[in-house]
Amino acid sequence: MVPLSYYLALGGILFACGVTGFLVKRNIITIFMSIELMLNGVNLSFVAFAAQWHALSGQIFVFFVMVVAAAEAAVGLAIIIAVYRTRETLNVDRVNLLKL
Amino acid sequence: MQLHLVLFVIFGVVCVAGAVNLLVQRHPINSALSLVVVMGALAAEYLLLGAEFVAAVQVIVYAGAIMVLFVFVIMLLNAGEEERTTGSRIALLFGVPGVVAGSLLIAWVLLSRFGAQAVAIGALPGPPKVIGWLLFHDFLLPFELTSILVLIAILGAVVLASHPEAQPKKER
Amino acid sequence: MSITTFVIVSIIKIVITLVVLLTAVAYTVWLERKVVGHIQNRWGPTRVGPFGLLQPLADGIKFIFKEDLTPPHVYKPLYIAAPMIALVFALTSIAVIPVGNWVTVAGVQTPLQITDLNIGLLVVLGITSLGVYGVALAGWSSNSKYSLLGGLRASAQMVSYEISLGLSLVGVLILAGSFSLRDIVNAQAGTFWGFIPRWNIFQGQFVAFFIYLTAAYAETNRVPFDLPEAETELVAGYHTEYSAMKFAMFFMAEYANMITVACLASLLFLGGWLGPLFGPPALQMVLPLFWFGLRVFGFLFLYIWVRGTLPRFRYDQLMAFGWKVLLPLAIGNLVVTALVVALRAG
Amino acid sequence: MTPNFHLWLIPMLPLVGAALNGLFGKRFSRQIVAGVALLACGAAFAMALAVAFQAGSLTLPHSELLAQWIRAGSFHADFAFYLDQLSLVMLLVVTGVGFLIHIYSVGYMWEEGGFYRFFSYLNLFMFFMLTLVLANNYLLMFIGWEGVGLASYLLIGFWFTKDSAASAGKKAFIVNRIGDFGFLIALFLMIREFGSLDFEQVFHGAGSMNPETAGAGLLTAIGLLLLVGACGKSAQIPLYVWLPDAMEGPTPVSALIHAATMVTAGVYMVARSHAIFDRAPTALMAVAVIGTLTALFAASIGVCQTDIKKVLAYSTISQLGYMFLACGVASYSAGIFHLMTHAFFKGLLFLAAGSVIHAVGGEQDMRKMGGLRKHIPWTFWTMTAATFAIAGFPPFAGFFSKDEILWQAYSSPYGSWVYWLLGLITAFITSFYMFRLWFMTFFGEYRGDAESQAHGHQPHIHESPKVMLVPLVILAVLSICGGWIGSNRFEVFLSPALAPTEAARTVEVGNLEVQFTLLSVVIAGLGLLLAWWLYHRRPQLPSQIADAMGRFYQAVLNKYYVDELYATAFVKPVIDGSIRILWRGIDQGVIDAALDNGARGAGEISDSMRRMQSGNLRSYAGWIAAGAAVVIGYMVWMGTR
Repeated sequence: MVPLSYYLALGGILFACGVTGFLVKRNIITIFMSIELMLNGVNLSFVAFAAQWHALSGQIFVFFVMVVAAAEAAVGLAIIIAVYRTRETLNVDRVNLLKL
Repeated sequence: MQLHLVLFVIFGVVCVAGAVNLLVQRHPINSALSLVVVMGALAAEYLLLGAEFVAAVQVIVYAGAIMVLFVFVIMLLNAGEEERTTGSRIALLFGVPGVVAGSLLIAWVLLSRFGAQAVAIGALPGPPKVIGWLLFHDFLLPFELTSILVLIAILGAVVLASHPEAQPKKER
Repeated sequence: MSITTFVIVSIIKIVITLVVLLTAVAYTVWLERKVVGHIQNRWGPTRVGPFGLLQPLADGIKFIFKEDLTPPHVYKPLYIAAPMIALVFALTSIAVIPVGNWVTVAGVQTPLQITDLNIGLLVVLGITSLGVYGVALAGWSSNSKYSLLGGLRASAQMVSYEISLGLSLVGVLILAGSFSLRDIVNAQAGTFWGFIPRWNIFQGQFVAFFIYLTAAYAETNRVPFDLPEAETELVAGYHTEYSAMKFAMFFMAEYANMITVACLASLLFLGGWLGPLFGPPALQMVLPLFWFGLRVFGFLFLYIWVRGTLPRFRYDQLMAFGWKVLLPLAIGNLVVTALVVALRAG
Repeated sequence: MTPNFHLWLIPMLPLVGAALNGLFGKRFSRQIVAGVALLACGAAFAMALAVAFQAGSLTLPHSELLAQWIRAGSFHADFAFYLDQLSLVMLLVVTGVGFLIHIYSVGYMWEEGGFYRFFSYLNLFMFFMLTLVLANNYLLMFIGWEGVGLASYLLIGFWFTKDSAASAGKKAFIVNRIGDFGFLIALFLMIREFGSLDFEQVFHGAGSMNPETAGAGLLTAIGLLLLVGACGKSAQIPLYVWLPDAMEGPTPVSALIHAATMVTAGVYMVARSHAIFDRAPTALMAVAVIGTLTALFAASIGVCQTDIKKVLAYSTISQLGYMFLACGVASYSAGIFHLMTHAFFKGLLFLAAGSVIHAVGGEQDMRKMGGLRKHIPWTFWTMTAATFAIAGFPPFAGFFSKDEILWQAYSSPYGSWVYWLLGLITAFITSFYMFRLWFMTFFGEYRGDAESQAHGHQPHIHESPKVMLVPLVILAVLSICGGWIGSNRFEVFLSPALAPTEAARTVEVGNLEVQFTLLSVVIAGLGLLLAWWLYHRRPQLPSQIADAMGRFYQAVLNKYYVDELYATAFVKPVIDGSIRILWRGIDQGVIDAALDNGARGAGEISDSMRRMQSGNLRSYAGWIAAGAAVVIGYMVWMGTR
């Protein structure tokens, strides 16, 4: 028996790693991967809660998260390609035209 | 069953190591592979929780499809090592402490709330049949909406990634 | 069955499976060289052993003793890891493939399968979908333009055809109502009108079989979809920079994948190990293995036959075919199958 | 079980007509527009008649609930209708005269643009007027009250492209607001005191109050405030100024709204509230004083007016003053009686005047008329009947009602000889200016030709079409016979509704009544003679007299400079105050300044805040993370408390 809080803690660590990655990484693709990491952390807590509360809907949510993540990956990577095509860089610190 | 705890710890450590490696590595392809590792380990965690279908889908969709796309794009754009630019002091000054503070708060709440409760492993197997039933009955509307979302995402991706000058060539 | 017995039996089964698989891989290579040779009106290997039967052994020895070159410009960690990834995933997926019914050896009853998962098919799909990393990483880490192009082609092609492959299997899943490969095979037992076996291919899944066949060729990077290693364009594609044992690993991975795909095809569409049983009990125990092996052999022969007769596609044709022909076809097949099953059920 | 008359249909029918004409009238032909309007109004009249014929078999008052409207605690006001003798009389007068004037309007307005608009407004007016008359509580009555004001505004400004018409409409509306203000406060007081606005409950509450002690101040206050409202609607001093200007509207409007029906709403309201006024002698006296003064004052202005409709307008004000006088001496039935006869003959006067104006091609100045008797005989004879009626010659309708008022002014316990004397003088002046109008218009030589010819067109003086003449004739008959019911019988009929309180007319001054009657007839005759002398026999004399009178004549001619006085005393301070305090002070200094400074401040803050918009993705993420941490901290803190 593994306490629920362990799973939640693991999910939380993954999520925190994801946020930190988002903050400290400069490469757009890596930043994007950090987002996926966050989603995975959340997914873990979904599944853990599903097991805890005996509710399969938790697992269903995971599928929806995955589908959204897939859609997001498709669009996001397309955007990255488009950005790279115009700016010739993947460093977000150099992609900063959107300001006053 | 200590075995479960042992397995949990093993895969949990792999997970965290992968996540940290994602942060530490400077080359995106290493980060991507770390993420694949994280996802594989997560699939194992799902198996421990009895969610075997989720685990399989996690591998197929995340590791097998989404991350392949990432790797593909990294290869396509020939992304190199990360530059160490300091474009944003805010992210370090406010963001990282914010993350740490928020995580600590949540952890504290979780531990004080659920510290004692244990999950009955395998108590809730997620057989594909039941999940399919739920998905196509109770969650039919969200399911269909998601399908529309995916369709839009496909169209968006095609439009975004296609060359603006590219003319549709005629098949000969 | 105690834990100890379970572990021992499992180890025995793993060893046997791996030995058989690797042997099969080696002799599939021999078979290919022989068959293609005859198709091209030549003899193929003849010198080592009778009919060149020891040729695979000679090749293996050569690979092992050859100098393992590592070009200086490669990204080393991944360059080394890539062939291992490819081979590991190729060999792992065989774990859930059942090759026959339950057997009793020395009082221990066990299925002819390393492990029986009720999501077996999904596991196979998941593991094969991971196999693309080996190819892609090899192409990228070699730091050579031919390799990179090969890797790019491989990953795009495999991700694209994986969709059609998966969708073609859904019809079978609907008919069987299970992900377990054993259940799927058992669902095909029996006959129509006494003489036509109830294989899925005869239950209206011949379109799905065709889709599966085509997608499987693309997944395993075989002719006519061998763009990632197209010799005439890319030297050798993703394994241009590899030599010796690393190259052998890719080679083994490719043929192992072929065998897995052939096994899957037999299980899903051709009734697996089902076939007439006769003779003494010992024979009855072995016959399913024979029937199964026969189907796999037939499928592999088809692979080689196609390789010997069809030309290579152009890359844009490949992608167009996958997205514009196979995918709609697979969806249509799925819809029709679902409709028929739904109508029959209620 | 009491029969259900569906009283709500009576006001609703004109509303339907108004809606039809207002929404779709633009596409209708004139015939259809007229048909819709007449049908709506005629149906209402027919229903009123039907109700009247069945009223005998009915226990009055009779009330019908249509729908709940406001329910708040114990207070409630409903869409409910109230029928008693008083509202029955008003109902008949309004629908009857209204229907006749509708018919007349078809002829009068036939050539005008906006035909459908006119009839839509007219029907709308009927709806509101009937609501006012039939309401069973003050709030519903107030709806009608405001609604007729709206209709009046719309119709006065019917020719809205003419500046004077538009401003006359605004003037009427604004002056009426002052009166409505008083009315509203009276309603609030009623709600506070009686907790209801239902007539029955309010009157019951008022009746149970001791007039000498508790209720005195309150009832007086309510009465005076109601009087303010009535003054506004019925054009009494000091709020009469809008009515003469209201003559800018089409003549049928003047006849219907500003003579026969709407302006009498104030009288109706006072009579309806008699239970309050009976217990508030001070308020009652105020009614009488205002009525008397208005009657005399307006009549004296009427003497010098040359515009035919203005003369009639001041005459209307004056006659309304009579009605107020009657109410003010607690002789409500006399007031209502005069209201009815006045509706007949003043409606007729306006319609006939309209016919005259129609005949001479839009000319309204009496000095350019004259000798029309031969050209438009029907108009002449009906006008004659109305003139004799208003002057108070027997056996015309006006004689009975006016005589009754004068007699009551003298004999009522609330009355006094002063009221009577002033009323008598007013009667003389009335007779004089009405016959002045009569002589100037119909006798002598036609004076408009020369000038018109100089302008190059020959006015073809013609009799009006039949559709206009028929209402004239009917009203003429009513003006002659309308009074024959006799004031006593009328009083008896109304007595259940206007039940005289304990202060019944016990004082009977015997034969004096006959002598008084004779006296008033003689006075009317004197007025006729004087007018004949001045305007028929010696037409040059009036100007000489005017010269001799000098400044006084000028004052009268300019309506005693009341408009100018109001302009300096009220309008100008209000405008100046609005400019200095509201516009420059509050609007610019406070509201605009707050907005401007707020915008400037926001701009300055944003100027410093925009540094956050660095364009750097990770900075944004940092802000989000910090914010999320704050939110999480807040939630944890809230959760652990």
